[in-house]
Amino acid sequence: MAQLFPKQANGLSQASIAAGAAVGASVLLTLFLLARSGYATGAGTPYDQPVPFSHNHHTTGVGIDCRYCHTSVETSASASIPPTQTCMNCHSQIWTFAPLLEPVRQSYRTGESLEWRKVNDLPDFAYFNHSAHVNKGVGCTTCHGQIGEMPLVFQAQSLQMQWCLACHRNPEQFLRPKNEVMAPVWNPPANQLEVGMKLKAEYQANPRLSCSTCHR
Amino acid sequence: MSEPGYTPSRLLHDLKELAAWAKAPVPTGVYGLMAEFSNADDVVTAARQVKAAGYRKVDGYSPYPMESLIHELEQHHSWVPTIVLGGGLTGFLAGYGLEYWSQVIEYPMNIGGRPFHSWVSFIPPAFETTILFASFGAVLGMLALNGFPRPYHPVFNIEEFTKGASNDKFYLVIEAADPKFDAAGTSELLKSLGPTFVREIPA
Amino acid sequence: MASSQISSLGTPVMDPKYAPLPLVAPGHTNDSVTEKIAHMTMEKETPRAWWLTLLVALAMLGGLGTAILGLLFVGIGLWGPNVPVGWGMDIINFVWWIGIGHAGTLISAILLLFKQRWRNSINRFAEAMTLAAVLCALQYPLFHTGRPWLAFYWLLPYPNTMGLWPNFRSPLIWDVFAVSTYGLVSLLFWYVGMIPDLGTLRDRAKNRISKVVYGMLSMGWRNSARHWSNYEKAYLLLAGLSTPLVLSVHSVVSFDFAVSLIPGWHTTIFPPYFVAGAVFAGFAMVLNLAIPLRWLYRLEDVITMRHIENMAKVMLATGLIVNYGYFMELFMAWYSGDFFERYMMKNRVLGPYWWSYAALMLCNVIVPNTLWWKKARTNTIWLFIVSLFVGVGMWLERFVIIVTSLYRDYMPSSWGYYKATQFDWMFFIGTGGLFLTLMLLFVRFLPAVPMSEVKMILPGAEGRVKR
Amino acid sequence: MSDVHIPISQVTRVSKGASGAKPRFWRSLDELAGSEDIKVWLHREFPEKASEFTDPEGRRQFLQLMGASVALAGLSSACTRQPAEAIVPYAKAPEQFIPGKPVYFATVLSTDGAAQGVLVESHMGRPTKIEGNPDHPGSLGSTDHFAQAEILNLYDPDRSKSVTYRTETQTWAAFVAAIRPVLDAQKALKGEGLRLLTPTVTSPTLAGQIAELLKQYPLAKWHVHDPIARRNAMDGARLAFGRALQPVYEFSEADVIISLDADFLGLGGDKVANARAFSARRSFDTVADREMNRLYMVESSISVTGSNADHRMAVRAAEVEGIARELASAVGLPVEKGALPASAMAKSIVEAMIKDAKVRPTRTLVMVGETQPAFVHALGFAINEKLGSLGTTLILTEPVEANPPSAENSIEALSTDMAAGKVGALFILGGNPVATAVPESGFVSAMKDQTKVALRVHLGLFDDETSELCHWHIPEAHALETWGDARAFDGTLSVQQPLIAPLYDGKSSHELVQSLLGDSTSTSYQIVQAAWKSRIPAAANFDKGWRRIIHDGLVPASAFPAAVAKTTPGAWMQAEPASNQGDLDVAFRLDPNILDGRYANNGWMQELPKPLTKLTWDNAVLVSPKTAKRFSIPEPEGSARGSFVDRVRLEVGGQSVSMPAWIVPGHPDDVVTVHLGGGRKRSGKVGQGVGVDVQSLRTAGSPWVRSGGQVTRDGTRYGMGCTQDHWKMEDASERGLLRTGSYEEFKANPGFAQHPGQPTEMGSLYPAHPYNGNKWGMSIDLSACIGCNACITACQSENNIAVVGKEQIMMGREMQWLRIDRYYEGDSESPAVHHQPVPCMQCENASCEVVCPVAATTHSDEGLNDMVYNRCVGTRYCSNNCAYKVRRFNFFLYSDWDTNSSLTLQKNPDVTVRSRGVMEKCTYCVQRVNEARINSKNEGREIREGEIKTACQQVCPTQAIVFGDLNNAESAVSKKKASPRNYVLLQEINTKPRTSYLASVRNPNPELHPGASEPTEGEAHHG
Repeated sequence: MAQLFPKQANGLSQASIAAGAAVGASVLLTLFLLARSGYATGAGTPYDQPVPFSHNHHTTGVGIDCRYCHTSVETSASASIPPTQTCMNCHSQIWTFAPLLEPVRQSYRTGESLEWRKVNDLPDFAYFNHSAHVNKGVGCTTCHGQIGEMPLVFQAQSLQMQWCLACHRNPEQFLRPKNEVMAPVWNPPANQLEVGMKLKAEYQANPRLSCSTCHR
Repeated sequence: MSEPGYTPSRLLHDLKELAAWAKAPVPTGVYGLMAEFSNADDVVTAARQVKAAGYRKVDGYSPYPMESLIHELEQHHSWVPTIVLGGGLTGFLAGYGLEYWSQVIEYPMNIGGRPFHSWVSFIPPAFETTILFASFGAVLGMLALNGFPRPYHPVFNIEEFTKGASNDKFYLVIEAADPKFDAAGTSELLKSLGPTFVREIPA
Repeated sequence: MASSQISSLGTPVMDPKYAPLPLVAPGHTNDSVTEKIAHMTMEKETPRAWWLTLLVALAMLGGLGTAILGLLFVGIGLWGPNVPVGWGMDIINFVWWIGIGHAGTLISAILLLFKQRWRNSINRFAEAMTLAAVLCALQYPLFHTGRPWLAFYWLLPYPNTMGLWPNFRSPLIWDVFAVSTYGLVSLLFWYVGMIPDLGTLRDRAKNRISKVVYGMLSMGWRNSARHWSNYEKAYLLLAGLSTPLVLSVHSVVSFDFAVSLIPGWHTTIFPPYFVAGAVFAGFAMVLNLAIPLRWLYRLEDVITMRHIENMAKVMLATGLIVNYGYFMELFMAWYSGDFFERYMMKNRVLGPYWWSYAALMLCNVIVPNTLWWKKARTNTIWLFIVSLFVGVGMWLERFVIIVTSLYRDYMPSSWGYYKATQFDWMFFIGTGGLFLTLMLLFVRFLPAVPMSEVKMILPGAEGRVKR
Repeated sequence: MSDVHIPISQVTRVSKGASGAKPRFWRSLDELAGSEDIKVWLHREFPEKASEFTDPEGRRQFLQLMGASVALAGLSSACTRQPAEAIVPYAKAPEQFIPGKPVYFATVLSTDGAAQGVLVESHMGRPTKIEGNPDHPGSLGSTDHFAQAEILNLYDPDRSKSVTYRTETQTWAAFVAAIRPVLDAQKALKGEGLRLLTPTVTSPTLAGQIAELLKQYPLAKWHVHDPIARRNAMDGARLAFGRALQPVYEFSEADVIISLDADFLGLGGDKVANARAFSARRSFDTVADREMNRLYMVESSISVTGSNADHRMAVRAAEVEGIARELASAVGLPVEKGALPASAMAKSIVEAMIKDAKVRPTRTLVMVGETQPAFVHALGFAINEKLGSLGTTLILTEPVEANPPSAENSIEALSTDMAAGKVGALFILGGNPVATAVPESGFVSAMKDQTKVALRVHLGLFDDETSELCHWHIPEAHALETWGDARAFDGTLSVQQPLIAPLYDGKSSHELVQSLLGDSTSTSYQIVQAAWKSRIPAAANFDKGWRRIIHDGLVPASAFPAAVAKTTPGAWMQAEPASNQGDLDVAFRLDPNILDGRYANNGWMQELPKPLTKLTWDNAVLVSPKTAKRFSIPEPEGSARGSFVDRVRLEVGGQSVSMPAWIVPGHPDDVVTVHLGGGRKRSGKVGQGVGVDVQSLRTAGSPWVRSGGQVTRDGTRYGMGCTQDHWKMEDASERGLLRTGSYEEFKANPGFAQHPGQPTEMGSLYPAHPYNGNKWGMSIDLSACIGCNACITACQSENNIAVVGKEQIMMGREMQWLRIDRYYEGDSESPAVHHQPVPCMQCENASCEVVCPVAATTHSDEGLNDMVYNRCVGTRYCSNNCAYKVRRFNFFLYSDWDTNSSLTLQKNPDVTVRSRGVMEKCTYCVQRVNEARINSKNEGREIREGEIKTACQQVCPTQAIVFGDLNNAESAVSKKKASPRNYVLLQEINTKPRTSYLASVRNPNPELHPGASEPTEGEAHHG
């Protein structure tokens, strides 16, 4: 027979080419989205902790200030995780027998540290300094999300470099008055940009984009 | 060039033909008539005469590109160059645009004290993208214009064709879709041109 | 006028009496040409020599695999580089392979534009050689880095979560663009050129599978005048595009050095000198392949003495340009009066690595100049040997440029030495294996000589018809 | 970064930071990491790392393993997901620590005979970096390279980890019980057989304890053995003054300094103070400032000090004495003449020197080195006295040694007693005498003889050669782990406070001696504090005074007063002049990096290029070019696999060793130098078998030189790791890299260093980037730099720079970010030597940045040449294109990524630990810049001038390195750059370096160098 291919082969082959292109494109798109997804960044998922500590309850509920536990947030690179001691300040008075709190009491008795799972975790080659941000009007919730509404803390932002850059390029989108920095729940005012601009000037918040700002 | 370049009137003419072709009822039984010639001279002469006889839907087949045949069949014009030009321009804009945007707008960095817009350094990549896009334009354009991929075609129904066309035989095909086509008359004409055979191509 | 009717394939309908030696041995017809060439592929059963060479090639290829694994798991420290000589075999071989690649495009594109009809029977496998060589070259930019697993995608501009882009000021990025473009365009050029011949193979193929495969590859090519018309336009334009491309590629490669500030690198003559060198090496390689191939497949009829001699002439010409480059380097070092330049040159010629420079002079200056004599140009054995010398010579040239510039630059306190390790060599030989394998598969499964184009240059191809 | 938080126990300690506060001190290491696996960390045998580098085989495997894991990590990191990390907070928080903020504590280290005050940086209870204590006379804010290296010793995983009795693991309690009967027996004998052997002791508390012990055991003896002890100096003083006195130098007063083999810049507890005072008289930018001093060096070997001399006479040992006698008789002392160097050149220098000295009475300082015999020391004192320099340039004080070395307390005396069976119990408190004592002293053989000494106890940091021959080995607590006290070279008292609890439950000498006194429970803290009760005036509230002392790191005004002493002219002056014996002297010297071998297991020290030879990981027979010809020793042959030399057989007094021979320009002829400390047999995995042990060649009588040596080639080749490798010294001045001039010339034309016709600013087609705000820059004063190497070690410690091992050094892959280039000027017989520290130049037009394809190295808005390790893919293009070759590449996984190693505790948490395949380089200590910037921003102010000190600047004993803001015209660095001596390297290639140099000025005697005053554009010959 002379014909090598049937009539339909024409449409088929042309269609298949189009299909191939489409598949390729969608694969790229998937990768693009995957790299930004919570799966890759770890955002959005709370972890099991030795004690199901609720920021929602302690901040919004009881109204404890961030700095009561995260003592060095204004002065040091690390905000610091409170020692068991701090918990016991209250819990030696209240909920003294709550089974939930047994690990805390045990840690206090034995001096064995509680081992928490790190939630907001930057790679070791990125050097973030809490004090530098807090003192320039960058609020806790800007990076940590509405912490005051979280029963269990989860990573709220991607913590990817492009996310850092977004704020370092235009801080005015996020700056807030210093007295609101520690607000556990905070929503930007309608005129955020305008307020932000003012604060930027007032606090001289001029973030740097040089590599050595965060990498050394 | 012996004939004038591609004029608007010519364009109009081509478009009309295209429309006519689209409107013309798809001949069910037969695709057209095929005549086989054993040497270059005959097919070229044949082509000229068929054209002279006013046939439009004529195509010639030769195992290698034959200027004279193409000429006779007035198939000189091609859109490929235009597509290539488009590709080239796109390539350059895409290349240089990416460089300018990423180095000057998106994340300007002081690199070795060079200006953000180091246009001198931006030329080589932009040049390469230009070539790349243009080349793809040429190839994809050619394939598209030839309607490739097109593994099935009526002419392959002729056994001899599949042996000879790509080796050493020459063919002339007048499509049934041609307004002037009529099985008997056209076949007469072809026979008169000294082919080795004339055959009807089943669609 | 009519006479100005010239095929874009550069084959004017010319009066035979002007034609020099025939490009195809007399007596050949379209059919016989098809027979001869198509026969090389699947149709005839494989010559033993082919199998043997393939075996060797695969063994070498295995070496490449091992070298790459070692590299990934242990580190680039397995290779020879150090501070100050941060580059060694890696970039030497990269440039060497890229250079070899150039002959292909040059033959197919530039000779086409210059209407050199003698290109028609050798361009196909020259192009194949280009592709294989570029593939080998590509191994190096990737694997010579400290962290290949990042390098292979961080060098590309794509929207990443870091918000970072490559530094377009770096010649290495230019390389990425130039070499990948070169690779792709060469691939297109090679494939497009092959479509009609694939059609032929499709029509001749005996068994169903090869029929279908060739059928798909040829995309339904049917030799119609309309096809040829578009095809020729596209082919000619590709040639027109490849010509500046091929010139740009080695120029860009030479920028890796010319853009730097190291004495012996920082020089303006590099681009032309590199391009010439590339063609020089490329033609040497073509000859090194063509001569045995021609003998193995009895292709004397299509790859005639005239082809061989023309290639020899091109080699001589480009060789002379390269020689001029060597001289200019010496002259400029002296003429610049610059302390560092002068020291570098003196040290390059007389320093601890004097032998590399001496050997370079032997391979690239003395030996190739024998091609002034027609006897030398037409003696395939000698030509083969000369080509080997040139191949080695061009490798040495890169060694001289890279090593003898780096190992003693500005600060005497941090001078060093360079010596390749066995891993360097294993990798290099490995790429050789890759090259051979690809070439063998090519001649076995694809038309190594373009049939349609050879047919074009048979007498009377266009018919006697005059308009 | 998972912050590691450390619980704290109850011992009081005072930080430099918060004076008066009541900080606390944590207890054990399990708590340190707050997690169990720290036990594993520390009790694990050894981190593959540094050790394996010494033997290529082991290293390969290690690298393969690590390489694999990292490669895979890398691949998976293509789609980055953070690995799970834990946070381990305190259970009970310490008061003073702020997580993420380092704290500094003042303490002292007695690394080289006397105390150096230091401030130790502590991150969450991990000491990570040692800085000088500005208030301390032995430091003045700087330290030597030994002090820097101590931090690595602290964490050395090879340290001995438990009490052992004849290699079986035991407990402290068992030890105490075991020695009790022996001690009781000794009580009966009044301690007749009881012996203590200690290294140099300056601690009053320990001295007090020992005194107490000697009271209880009247016949017991306290012997001292320490290769760095000043036996000859003391004996010299005894000759001259009838008692042991020590010299303290007043360089500020000295116009002419004559050093007879005295390496006062390279060795000794006073070297830092010396260097500061000495260079203060040599570096200035306007002639008006002050007269420049002139150093005449007469030496029988090579030394850092010699390399800084204005006139240097390389002579044989006996000729040093000869020149001393020449000088003596010139000032009118009745001494015979001795052997003098033959060369006319030397003669003329001696004449000029004497003239120079005589016209500057009271302004001349004559110094004698420990390697010279007592007689020369005595003569030195006498000459100074004659010149009226006693009291001006040379002050005499009581020795800081509690028990100054002498014949009576020497190890020879001890050995004799041991051999005679007179010793029943020997307690060795630190040190490694078996390895460091001259075998001829008989000590080793006596130790080996099991029948002799019934009880041998060794307290030491390492389970070393000595512990091997002892019944009991007690792990010693490192100086940073325990309490103590010590005196600086001038007698200033300091309390030594610990930074960290003993990692391996080590004991201090205090605790051991205390247990001999019958109290085995009280801690160093209690012992020392008790001892100090008496020392602090009762009037003052003890706690307050005590805390003040600990906080300041010293007792104010506790330096010894000048002793009034007159030389007693006597028989000693008639001593027979020494004369050259045989035709080859063998000079023995302490290794500039590992001393007597005590730093043999310290990777930083082994890999530190030695000041003149630039050799690493080896010791060699050092020989002058001329003498090399005599023995037909070929020049080293550089290659891509190391510098290859011939091994030679060095023979003297019937003993012989085979070791590589290395040619050193300026080395005295007919002398070879060998460094001690090589070929350790039980040093730990790093130092094991590195170099060659030359102890067997020495004699107890004259440990520093031995005549009648013989050198023969044994034909075998040997590869050495030399970082400045090629032999022929290319002309540094023709390249304009090194610019030097004489003082005369400088006075005539302060701008001598500016190259005629060279534009100071070169144009550019591109508009320059503006640098508003801070604009960092550095200036390095070549007149001040003495090439002591402290900066390299400081940099290595601050920036987590890996040790790569000899094999890699030989392949040209050293990692130190800062190198010191050594250049010779003049003929190879007596060349002038110049040292040039070369860090990253931080070019404004950085050629490295332009070529990086991934923008891993870019410019910061303050003009720093940033290097982003985590972005680097390792093309090495930047290094190729760096004109200064200051970039370093991780060809393998050099850094210690093995978290199971205690070495990881030393890492500076503010600096990324680099992975395999990335480029690294000096960043002007950007972590320090950032910290200062953030602090200033938080306080809403500008960064203060001098607030940022780079590690190299801070440690520099001569303050040769200055860093600061170029936009501030008042800053020290701006002023330096305004100096007429200022120049940059390779200006013609227009890279616009931020680091610039001040040309070196030397002060040769104009009478000797009529031609000395044309610029050194001339040739610097090969050496």
